Amino acid sequence: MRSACALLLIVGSTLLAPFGAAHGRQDPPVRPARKPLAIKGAKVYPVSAPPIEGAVILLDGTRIKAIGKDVQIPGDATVIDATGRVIIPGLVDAGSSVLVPRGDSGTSGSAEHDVADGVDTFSEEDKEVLQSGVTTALVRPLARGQFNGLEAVLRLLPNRDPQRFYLRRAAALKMTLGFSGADTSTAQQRQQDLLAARQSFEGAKAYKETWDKYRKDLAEYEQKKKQWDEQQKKTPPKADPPKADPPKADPPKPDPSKPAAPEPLKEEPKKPAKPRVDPRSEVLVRALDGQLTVHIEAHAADSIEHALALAAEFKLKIVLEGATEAHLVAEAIAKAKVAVILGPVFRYGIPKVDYVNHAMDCAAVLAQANVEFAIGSFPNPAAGHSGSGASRFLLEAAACAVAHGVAPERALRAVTLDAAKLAGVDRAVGSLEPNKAADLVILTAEPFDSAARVDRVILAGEVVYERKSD
Amino acid sequence: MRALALLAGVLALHSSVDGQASEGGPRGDVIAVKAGRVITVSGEEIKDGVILIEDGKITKVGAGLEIPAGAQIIDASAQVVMPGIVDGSTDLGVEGSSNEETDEIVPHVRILDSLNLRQPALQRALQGGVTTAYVGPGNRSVIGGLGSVVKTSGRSLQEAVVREDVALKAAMGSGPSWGNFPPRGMPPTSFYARRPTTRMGVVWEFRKAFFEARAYKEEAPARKDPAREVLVKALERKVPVRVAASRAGDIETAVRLADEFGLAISIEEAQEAYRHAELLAKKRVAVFLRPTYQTSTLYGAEGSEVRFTTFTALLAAGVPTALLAQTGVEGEGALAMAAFAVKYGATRAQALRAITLTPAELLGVAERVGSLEAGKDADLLFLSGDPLDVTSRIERVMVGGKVAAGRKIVEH
Amino acid sequence: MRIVIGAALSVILAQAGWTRDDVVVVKAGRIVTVSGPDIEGGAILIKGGKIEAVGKEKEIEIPWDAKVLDASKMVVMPGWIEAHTSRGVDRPNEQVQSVPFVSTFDSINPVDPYFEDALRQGVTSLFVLPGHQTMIGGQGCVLRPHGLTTEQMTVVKNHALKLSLQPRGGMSRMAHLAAIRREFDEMLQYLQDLEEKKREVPTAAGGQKQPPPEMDIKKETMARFLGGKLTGYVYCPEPADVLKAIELSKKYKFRMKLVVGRECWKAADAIAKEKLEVVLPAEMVYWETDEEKHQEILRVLPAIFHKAGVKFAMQTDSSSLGTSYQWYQAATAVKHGVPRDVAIKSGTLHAAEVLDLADRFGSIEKGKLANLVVLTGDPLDAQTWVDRVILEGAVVYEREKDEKLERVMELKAGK
Amino acid sequence: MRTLLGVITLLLIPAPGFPVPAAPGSVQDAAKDGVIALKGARIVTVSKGDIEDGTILIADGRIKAIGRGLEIPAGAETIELPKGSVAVPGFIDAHSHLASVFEIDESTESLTPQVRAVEGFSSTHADVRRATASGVTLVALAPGNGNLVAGRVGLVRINGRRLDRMIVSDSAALKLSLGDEALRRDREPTSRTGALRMLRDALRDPRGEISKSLIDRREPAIIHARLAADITRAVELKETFNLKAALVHADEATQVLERIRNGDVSVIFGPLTVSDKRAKLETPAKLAAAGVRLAFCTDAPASAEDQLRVTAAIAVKYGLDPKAALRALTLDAAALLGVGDRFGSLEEGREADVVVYGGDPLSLASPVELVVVEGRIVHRKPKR
Repeated sequence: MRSACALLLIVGSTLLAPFGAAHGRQDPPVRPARKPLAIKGAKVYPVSAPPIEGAVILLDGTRIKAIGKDVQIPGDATVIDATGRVIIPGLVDAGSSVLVPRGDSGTSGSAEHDVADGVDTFSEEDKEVLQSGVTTALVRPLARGQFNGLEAVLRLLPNRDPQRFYLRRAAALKMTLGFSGADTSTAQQRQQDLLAARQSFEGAKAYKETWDKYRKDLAEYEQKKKQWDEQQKKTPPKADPPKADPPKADPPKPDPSKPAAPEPLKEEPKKPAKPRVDPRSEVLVRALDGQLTVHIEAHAADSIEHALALAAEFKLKIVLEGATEAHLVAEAIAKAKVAVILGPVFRYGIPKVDYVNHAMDCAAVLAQANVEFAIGSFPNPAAGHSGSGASRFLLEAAACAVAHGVAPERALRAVTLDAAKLAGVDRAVGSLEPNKAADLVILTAEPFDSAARVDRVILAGEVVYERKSD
Repeated sequence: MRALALLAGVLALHSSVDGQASEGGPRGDVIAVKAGRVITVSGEEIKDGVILIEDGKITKVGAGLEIPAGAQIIDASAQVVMPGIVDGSTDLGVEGSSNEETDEIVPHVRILDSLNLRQPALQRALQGGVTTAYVGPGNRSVIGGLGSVVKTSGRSLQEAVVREDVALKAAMGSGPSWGNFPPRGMPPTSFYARRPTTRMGVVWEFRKAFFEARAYKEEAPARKDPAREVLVKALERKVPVRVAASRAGDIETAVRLADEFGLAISIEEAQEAYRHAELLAKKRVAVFLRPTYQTSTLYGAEGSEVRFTTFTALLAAGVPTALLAQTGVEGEGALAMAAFAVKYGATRAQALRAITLTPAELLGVAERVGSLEAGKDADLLFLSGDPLDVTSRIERVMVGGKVAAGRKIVEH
Repeated sequence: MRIVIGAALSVILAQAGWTRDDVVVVKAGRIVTVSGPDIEGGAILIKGGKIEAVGKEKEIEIPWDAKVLDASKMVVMPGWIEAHTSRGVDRPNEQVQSVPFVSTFDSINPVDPYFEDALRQGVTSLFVLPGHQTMIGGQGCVLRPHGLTTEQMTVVKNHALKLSLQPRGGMSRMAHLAAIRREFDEMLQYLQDLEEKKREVPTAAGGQKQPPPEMDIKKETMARFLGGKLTGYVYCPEPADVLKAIELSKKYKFRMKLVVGRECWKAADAIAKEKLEVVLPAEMVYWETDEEKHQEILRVLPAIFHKAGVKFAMQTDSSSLGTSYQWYQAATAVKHGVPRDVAIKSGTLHAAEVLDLADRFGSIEKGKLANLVVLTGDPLDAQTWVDRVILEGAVVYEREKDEKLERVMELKAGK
Repeated sequence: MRTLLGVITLLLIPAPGFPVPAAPGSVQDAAKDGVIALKGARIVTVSKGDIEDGTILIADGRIKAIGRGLEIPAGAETIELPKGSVAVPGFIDAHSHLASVFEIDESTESLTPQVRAVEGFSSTHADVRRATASGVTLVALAPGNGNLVAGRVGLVRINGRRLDRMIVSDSAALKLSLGDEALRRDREPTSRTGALRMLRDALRDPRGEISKSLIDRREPAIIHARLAADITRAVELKETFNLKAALVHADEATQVLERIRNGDVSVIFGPLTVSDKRAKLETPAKLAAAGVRLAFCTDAPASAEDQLRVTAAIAVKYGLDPKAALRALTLDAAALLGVGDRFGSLEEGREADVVVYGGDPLSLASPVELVVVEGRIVHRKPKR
């Protein structure tokens, strides 16, 4: 297995290595050591802990240094007085497709496709998204088919600083069951999807076995080759072997201190044929090994059930995406201990097949069933969306959950820490804690108040948006 | 409030002269343009000329004019100033289709009803020096409706329209018949089967329309038919007919039909007009020429045979000829066309006139635009060099004494 | 091979008046050398199709047997160079997506009017490449627009490799990049395996003698490309593709030139940083609408790239407008603020440099091929005519004898 | 077959007087013909300011009294509303194709003033049931944008009853369309030039139904016009023929703001979706700031009825004054549709269409606690 990993590194290193592809419109400004930044006076929702009135948040460089009521503000710190304001962590949209070209949705996907290859760093469509407080986005490949490709976590840095723009590449493998993005999804579609998915995973298993066998054979071959070479040295080819009985050499004396010498080889060992490296199977093998979470987009209740079954069959670590009818099968999801990235909350147009049972209280049902969930924007054309603008209304989406019975704290977590967790980046972002990223949003009112406006967005320790006072 | 501020910003841009907002609006203000060279088109070129502008109109043009006290001065001493370009045939600003296709004969539809003055194309044309444009219906109907002359800078119809319903559009050739065929299973008179499928059919539709209009006129029924009313105007030569025709045969046909019904016509496109220069001169038919300059194939629009010398040939025969820019070229296409016309045999004066004063005359708007003369609209182009030098740039466009919003060239 | 072509060439050129073996002197009112300052009242001495000397007329000693071309009322400049075109070939886009082994050499149509017209406009070198629709599209061919057969026209057969980052219909950019990487990786794997096999051959002592493994002929082009021995012409329709091209070139260590789409000005700084050379699209100047501000913005590519410090060549298109002429493209660049010398260079010397052939042509300098255009006036003036074109020392075009031109310039309708 | 279905449908509809369940378990049979008292909410009357901790007395489908500390008559059903809740007039969707999908464009001709949108409406559609919980109590049903003159706009109330009891008016306005949608290649007109000529001819014809409706009877014209040029033309028509007019889908309204204001034309805007561009999201604020009368619409099925409040909330987020937003949702919409004397405000004698929110009605986190239409409770927040 190790050498397969090595191969993967050679072959697919661009898939995984955070190459400086995030080169943007301009180079990140080279900055001298920054003065620390302190924000004081606000009500702070750290999300990971209860809210703190009149807290001080001390930022040092790109990280949070300290947070609390009695944090000392260093003398050289720049201070933002946010008295009367409310601070929440930078929002995490776990259902985003910001900067992913819309045109990709008609293309056919494959497991090894890396969404980062499609991300258009020159687009500015994330500008308004950032201004609405979303600082981190889990983006997925838009493509047809059962395997859509690898997801990635972006931090929406306006300067596209290549060091920080990709928070995580190959964050998850995106799959789709019974949903084609158009209005054609049917049981038949799902049947095809399942069949193809099973075949692919079985194929990946076989691929892994082939490589395991090859590596085993290779090791064996190398050992034998060594032996053969030594054997050849001992009996130089020059000396024509007599046709008659070769002179019997004395049988080697058994040496008890050494293991028994191997039997002499009759012919030169054959090098095993090397199997082909297949980037697609490499990715699937990682999913089968549990190294890569699989995000399965499934909307209809029965599609969700099949997704759970597939996960059980191949022992996949999965997260459900979309999950429009999750409220109908909440118990099953809870039982399988599978998390959900729910969305979209806002749906338009004549409902397509998958959205007929779209319900505003889905989150509330999941909360009641103790299912772990995040809320994502999922700007899906089948739900009447165009572009990635839905991401600007992530807080509003969470507010709708509150109106249908989700506790406000839980709803806020669904667009911050829980979303970060399901994107696999909760060590870095999603809550306001020392040593975490200095990504935060200053609001003019409580997050779900109709008067709440984003006053400032701080990303990686820098004010990247400031509201013009009107 | 924000919206108002935005609007104010736009207005300020429109009226700013040399960066200063003209407080209290332009009315009553006198502007003096000091130009390195003035190309008046109507008269001699003036070195170090001055153009005085009041209320958006030119009051005086000449060398060494006295500049009235308090006048705003625009220093263009390093620039060449010429009249705004008049494009004799465009579909600028037409929203959606420029063809009303319900019938072959729709003389009473008006292109003004389709105009969207906020279309980018108008702004682009303006920045490219086209300050006045004839906007007309397309070539899909045999008789396609009424075209009008507008200023490209206008924000409202009242402001934009220079003269409405200046010409009735007709088309010869394959434009109205191309792609027509009676679909299987449908009666040939069905709506889906547009009737003319050949050049003969096109001419027949045209003839029938005017034939019926003539009868209608004699009959003079109490209930007016708006379509025929327009045709009657054309019969009475109150509205000229603009005929799109590329090939020599189509041009001949147009002239013959004009004779038959006593119409006043002009020819548009006219790539093969060189074959009938004498005929057109004799019949006093003006031409809006859209030349084809390519040698890779020798055939242009509708299979017409390319000649680079059509313009010169028409002028030599005494046919009033305006030059049109290539379709789809935004901005400075007309100046390039003039430059090529000179290369292929015309004089400077002929070429520059053909994109300004000549089309203005042919469109009946020469009392307002087309040259730099006292009493005309102050529609000025400020160029970095000679207009026929393709490396010269239009640096400023003025319409009615107001500097049009400066274009933004982003060079990173 | 080269001798054979040379011989064939001398035959064709002979038809035009003299052979390339003749000694020729061109006297010019003004020589636009491009590489150096203009020379008023200059002369160019040509031997064997190459420029032997260039300077003031009095400085050049005219051999007694020289043929003298008197252009002392004219302007002489190096021929224009089209650094990227897919015209003049039959269907330039192969449907199979990875065909490094094909070459446009095999589909050039010598009698395509495009070549004739190019000559008429003073173009003396053309680089004909596969189109933008094939992922790994094959090799190009550098031509002179004169000759009866492809062989006669060819300057360099199989020059550079065309790649395109434009995904085919139904494919996303990620899929396209994954496919390119797969091709490259498989090639590298193939080369590695081949090396291994080669190493193993001599050790196979006991068995029967095997010939050393040879490279599959179809893989040779690609091997040369990934080995850095063959330059890639990479088409980047969008600015993000430019970054991807840079990423690929670093990872797979190949050399490249970029053929950019119009939006790629956004990546001009990144291109400058990597010191890459580009070929601009024929539509070098375009309008776009700022929908928020309701403002029209003119984007001028040559100006942006010049300012960013990027060396560029310009393409022309097949419209009947100015954009089909190299001189007009250069004039457009000047109009929008590019210095005159840079604009002319981008159609001549810089284009030659983009082709990596600046040692052969692109300017009027000693040792370069005598590809000259004799003009009636300034190169960027619309009133100027191409009077004569000299290709490798031989006059191959004369305006006076241009029948097609004569026909379109007839004043009276003939027949 | 269809008639049979119709009969079955009719049979399934309970006899008048009995409320039809809107959503399972959500409807309370209010004291029939009795008096209901809503107590404890902040009342936003829209027309006459707010009343803190007020009471609304409802009888015979109308508001009998409204104010602070009203005496509640004996026998009245008193509903104590949760603390912090806010009572507002039922919201009005000023342009919708609710439950009439595919039945909105009679495309045989381009002038069809005779058709009525209520006749393409299906009162038992699931969307109508869902709408009872949306806070929208009155819907203007409009024909589509596919005809120059598309037909009659009707008013229905979302009261969970059968069609004849839902209809307030079957002809409250006439719908016109100046957009591309009305131009078809297979029918006159195919271009805007042709369209304007036909409309002018129709309005000039004194015997025609169109001029009778719009000029003689002064019924409001609801004009679909997306582009600035179309809006200008609509205002021109309004002025030339002195019509009562409102624009709908006026996407480019901000570009010709003054023209709209000076022309005294109202605007029905919506839906605002989460994908819309900023310029569109800011349009309601700009219209209101310029003094243009504004109403919101869902344009269902473009968005569901519960998105009407979301549209208003988004407009507020993008600069619209919250008070103006509430007015647009209620009284201004009613006035524009010619029923401002009956709907859109909480006053004595007005129709008892009341919606109670758990908090600020424009905060999306506030649940719909209670919906009263025609004096009857049609929805209550489900217990979770």
